[in-house]
Amino acid sequence: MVDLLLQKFSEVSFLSGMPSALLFVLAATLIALPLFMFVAVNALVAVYAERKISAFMQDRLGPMGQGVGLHAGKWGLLQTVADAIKLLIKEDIIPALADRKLFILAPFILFVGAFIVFVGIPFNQHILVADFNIGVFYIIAMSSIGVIGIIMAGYSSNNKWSLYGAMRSAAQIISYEIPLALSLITVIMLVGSLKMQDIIIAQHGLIWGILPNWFIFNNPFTFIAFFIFFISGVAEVNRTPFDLPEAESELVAGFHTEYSGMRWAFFFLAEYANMFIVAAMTSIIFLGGWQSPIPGFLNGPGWGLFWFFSKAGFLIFVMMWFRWTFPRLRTDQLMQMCWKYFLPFSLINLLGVGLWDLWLN
Amino acid sequence: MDYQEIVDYINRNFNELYSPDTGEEQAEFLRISPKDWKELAYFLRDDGNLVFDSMMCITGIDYGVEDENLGVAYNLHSMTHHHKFEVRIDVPKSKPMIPSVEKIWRIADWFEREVYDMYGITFEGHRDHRRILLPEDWEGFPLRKDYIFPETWHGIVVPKIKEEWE
Amino acid sequence: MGIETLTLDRSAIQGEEMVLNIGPQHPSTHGVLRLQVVTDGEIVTKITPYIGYLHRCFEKHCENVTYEQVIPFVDRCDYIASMNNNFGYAVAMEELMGIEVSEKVHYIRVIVAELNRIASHLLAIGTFGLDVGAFTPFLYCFRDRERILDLFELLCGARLLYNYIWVGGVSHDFPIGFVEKVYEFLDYFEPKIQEYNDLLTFNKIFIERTADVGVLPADVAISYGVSGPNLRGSGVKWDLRKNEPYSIYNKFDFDIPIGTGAMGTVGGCWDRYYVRIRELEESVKITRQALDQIPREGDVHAALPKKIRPPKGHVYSRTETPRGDLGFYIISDGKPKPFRLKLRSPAFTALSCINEIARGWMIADVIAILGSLDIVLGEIDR
Amino acid sequence: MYTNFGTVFIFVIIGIILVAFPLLLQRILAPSRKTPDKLTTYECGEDAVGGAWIQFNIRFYVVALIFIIFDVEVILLFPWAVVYKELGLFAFVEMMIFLAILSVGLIYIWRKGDLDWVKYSVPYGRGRYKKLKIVPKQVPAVVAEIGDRGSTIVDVTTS
Repeated sequence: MVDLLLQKFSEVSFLSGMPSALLFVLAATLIALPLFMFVAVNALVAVYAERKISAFMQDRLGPMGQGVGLHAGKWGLLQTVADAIKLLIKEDIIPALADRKLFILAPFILFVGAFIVFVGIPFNQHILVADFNIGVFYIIAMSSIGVIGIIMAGYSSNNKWSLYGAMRSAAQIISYEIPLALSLITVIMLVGSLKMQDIIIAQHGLIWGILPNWFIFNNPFTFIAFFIFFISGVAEVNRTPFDLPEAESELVAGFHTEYSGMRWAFFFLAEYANMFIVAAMTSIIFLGGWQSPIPGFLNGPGWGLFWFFSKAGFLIFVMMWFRWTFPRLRTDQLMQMCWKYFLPFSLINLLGVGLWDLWLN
Repeated sequence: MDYQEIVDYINRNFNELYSPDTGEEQAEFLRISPKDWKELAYFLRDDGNLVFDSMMCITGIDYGVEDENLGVAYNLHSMTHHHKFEVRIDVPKSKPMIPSVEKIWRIADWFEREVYDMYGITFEGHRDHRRILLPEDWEGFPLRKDYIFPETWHGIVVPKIKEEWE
Repeated sequence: MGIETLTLDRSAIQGEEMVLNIGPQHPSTHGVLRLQVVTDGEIVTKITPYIGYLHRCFEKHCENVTYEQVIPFVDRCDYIASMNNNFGYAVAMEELMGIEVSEKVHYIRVIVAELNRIASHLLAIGTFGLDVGAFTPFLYCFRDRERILDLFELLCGARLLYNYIWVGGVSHDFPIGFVEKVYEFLDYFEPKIQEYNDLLTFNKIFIERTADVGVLPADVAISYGVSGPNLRGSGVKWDLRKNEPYSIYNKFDFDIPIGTGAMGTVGGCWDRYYVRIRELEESVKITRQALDQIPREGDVHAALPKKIRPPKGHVYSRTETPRGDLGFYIISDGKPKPFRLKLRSPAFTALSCINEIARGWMIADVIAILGSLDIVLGEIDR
Repeated sequence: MYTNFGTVFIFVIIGIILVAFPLLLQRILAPSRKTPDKLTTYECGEDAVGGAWIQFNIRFYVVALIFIIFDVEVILLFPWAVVYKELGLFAFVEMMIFLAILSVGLIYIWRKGDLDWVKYSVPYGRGRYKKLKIVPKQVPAVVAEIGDRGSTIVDVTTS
């Protein structure tokens, strides 16, 4: 994308005299701003969706408004906007006993950590900010920066609940990273590349003439790997039933108990950004990304966006579905699930995929 | 066993120590003195024919401003034999001391603390003898009939209600 | 009575002990309760409950008002099950005064008490789900509880504090069409119990979180005076409606569900929870029978003077509320005001055992155990 | 000319600016009326007993260690997976031997019980210790008659 923009810039006369480094910065900025907008809008839409989905699951209407006067717009569409404004004009409180530097730094790390992951995500055939040759690895690496922000937030608040939240989060996120990466490796073995676009293109076509050649259907082991990957991803972003770091009935609000106003809003934005990342990654790696389910059908760049967002959107819906139907696990159960079930299973998966591949070739 | 049988049974085992209450209240309870209470409590709980394994309630009573006694009523129930019994202990206001049965029936722990909280009766041998409902630094025992309501507490003025509650 | 002391395996490396306040301002203390817990990492080693934040001097109030005026105060003790509290007080007063109420009053009282038991258990189930992190069952329960509150609103104009059951009767008769509406509600409600089971009771995560957790053995429960569903959850078949029938409960055919340890040890949180679910069915059964048999004619007030003056004497009477044995110890000196009125609260006794059963567990479990005991702070603090 | 990581670097800077901007906006728009009570740490409405910066027993030292081992292993697996198709059977066998060695370590830790969260015991019931020896407690005859008392007391000596 950056190269594309730079090419475009060279055609514009008044820009041609500028130093190339400046042009590069300009190009990257021009991409970063819409991407930031996308992250913000994603959170707005997701929060609204979460409200409505939870409401319909719970036999109620959710945010609604009608008639004249101050209200949340038709069907409560403006509810999240009102929330954002409320957060913006809320008093910003840093506890007197907190570690100020870390306290201020934490939302930056958490949010920026989530934001730069978007650099590596292909939205369709062309929209991909930077096509790394280690794409998948980059995303795995960058998405675990967030945990540092969480630990920082929890520790710096000097609040016992926050400390619990941070400690739980540390144990949880590092643990679930291993099954996540191991199930990712099964796919990389089959593709032989770490590039995101290569992984998507490898899923082109049909198997047995009916099913799309997505990795979820490729063989029984990748089928299991899909579930391990997705569930570990849900655990990575602290959603119910794995929302222990912010379990509101136990830890009040967990690691962000002391945060308020805009600082808290960035934790919130990061959470929804991370949710989107997990859903996007799952759909890219196992569900064919922007590929249409039927090869050659509705396959243009616009349709690519459509397929990508509908797959990711469905997975986000599933995450919300989890949240509003399941109780929460306990810390030890959570850890046991990772180390005693997911880890052995993903190791066996690795073995299985290797054998399957050797046997077929 | 009904009330009379229980009293007779206790008297047989305790050498006719206790006599049923013969006051003007037509009440079915056994009035004993504090010094006998612990021994009787163990007997009531552990004897095979009584087995009062459940303590239903402990109630503190102030007999009035003129009366010099405070009372404590213990309502017992047997989950095995389905019979009930009531023991009442009177102690003088000048020295309100009763042996604690907190180790015999665990629920007596909180009930005794509540009685202490409201009437100032001390339960000897209670392992956690504190106020329970009122703040630790509260003065006086509110359910006594001669309790005078405080004007302020920690600088908070108690609103005075002028009219009679009726 | 076996009260075992907890021994800790201190071979694991110890951190510093941390003193943590759960409450009074905490999402899942069901009111303003404060648990001061000593924790070692996530493990709770000691719990000290501090109560009294909601103390309203109920007993002192009662000594200053007449016997009839006590009823609104009783309402405010267990504000989740006001009908049952009114019922308990009325039964105690009628025993003290030796009066008999008419057949119809008995039926009306049983119907409203059982409806309120359903409402109260729904709240208990819902908030317990909330405590272990399931949000949706809570709203499902509130949806159905709302219907009962609507019925009560139709009946006496109030939705929470009813002041409906009076000494010697009830405040007024059923309005026209009320019986049919209750039938309608029962038909609606019975299939919903299955919905809760599907959503929460047999959820694998829920079972993992609650079965085997916070086990309360029967002997410990009796020693702690725990009663009601909590005691039955420990496997003791004890229900005052059956064992010491008051009012007309001996006319109805119903079971006493007890904890069987179907998912873990007998007396775990899951058993206490499931007893409540099963009691919903039993309450529906009782209500149906009462509706079938209720006499159409009859007066709902006993012939009582305007100011009640019970004879000198005392009474200890107890009834079964959704939380357990609600006892009233009333001493009368022949005047229109009670000389002494003590309310023995079931939630008070249930809470007192929390240190016994919840230490050694994690913070998350302490919250779950607290939820499974179904306490109402209004009644504990009085 | 400019690498992809250059883009990431610019994204980091822009991200920081975009986070800082609303915070500055909030400083302008939002009221600021601090009081000492408002600035206290939240402790459920009570005065905090001691701070939160203590030696905290997370009980996961061993797990933290295995995590590092497995994470390094995962890093090693990534390049292996990329070239797996080209190297075929040889690479597969070699890596499986490596994984088997690591798995032995996992099994060892598992058997030692370090994957279990705690070694604490609870007063009643088996709790988390499904495998512990259960010592049937002497049930008082009284209670045995009341109802089926199924719960047992755990022998706290962990095996």
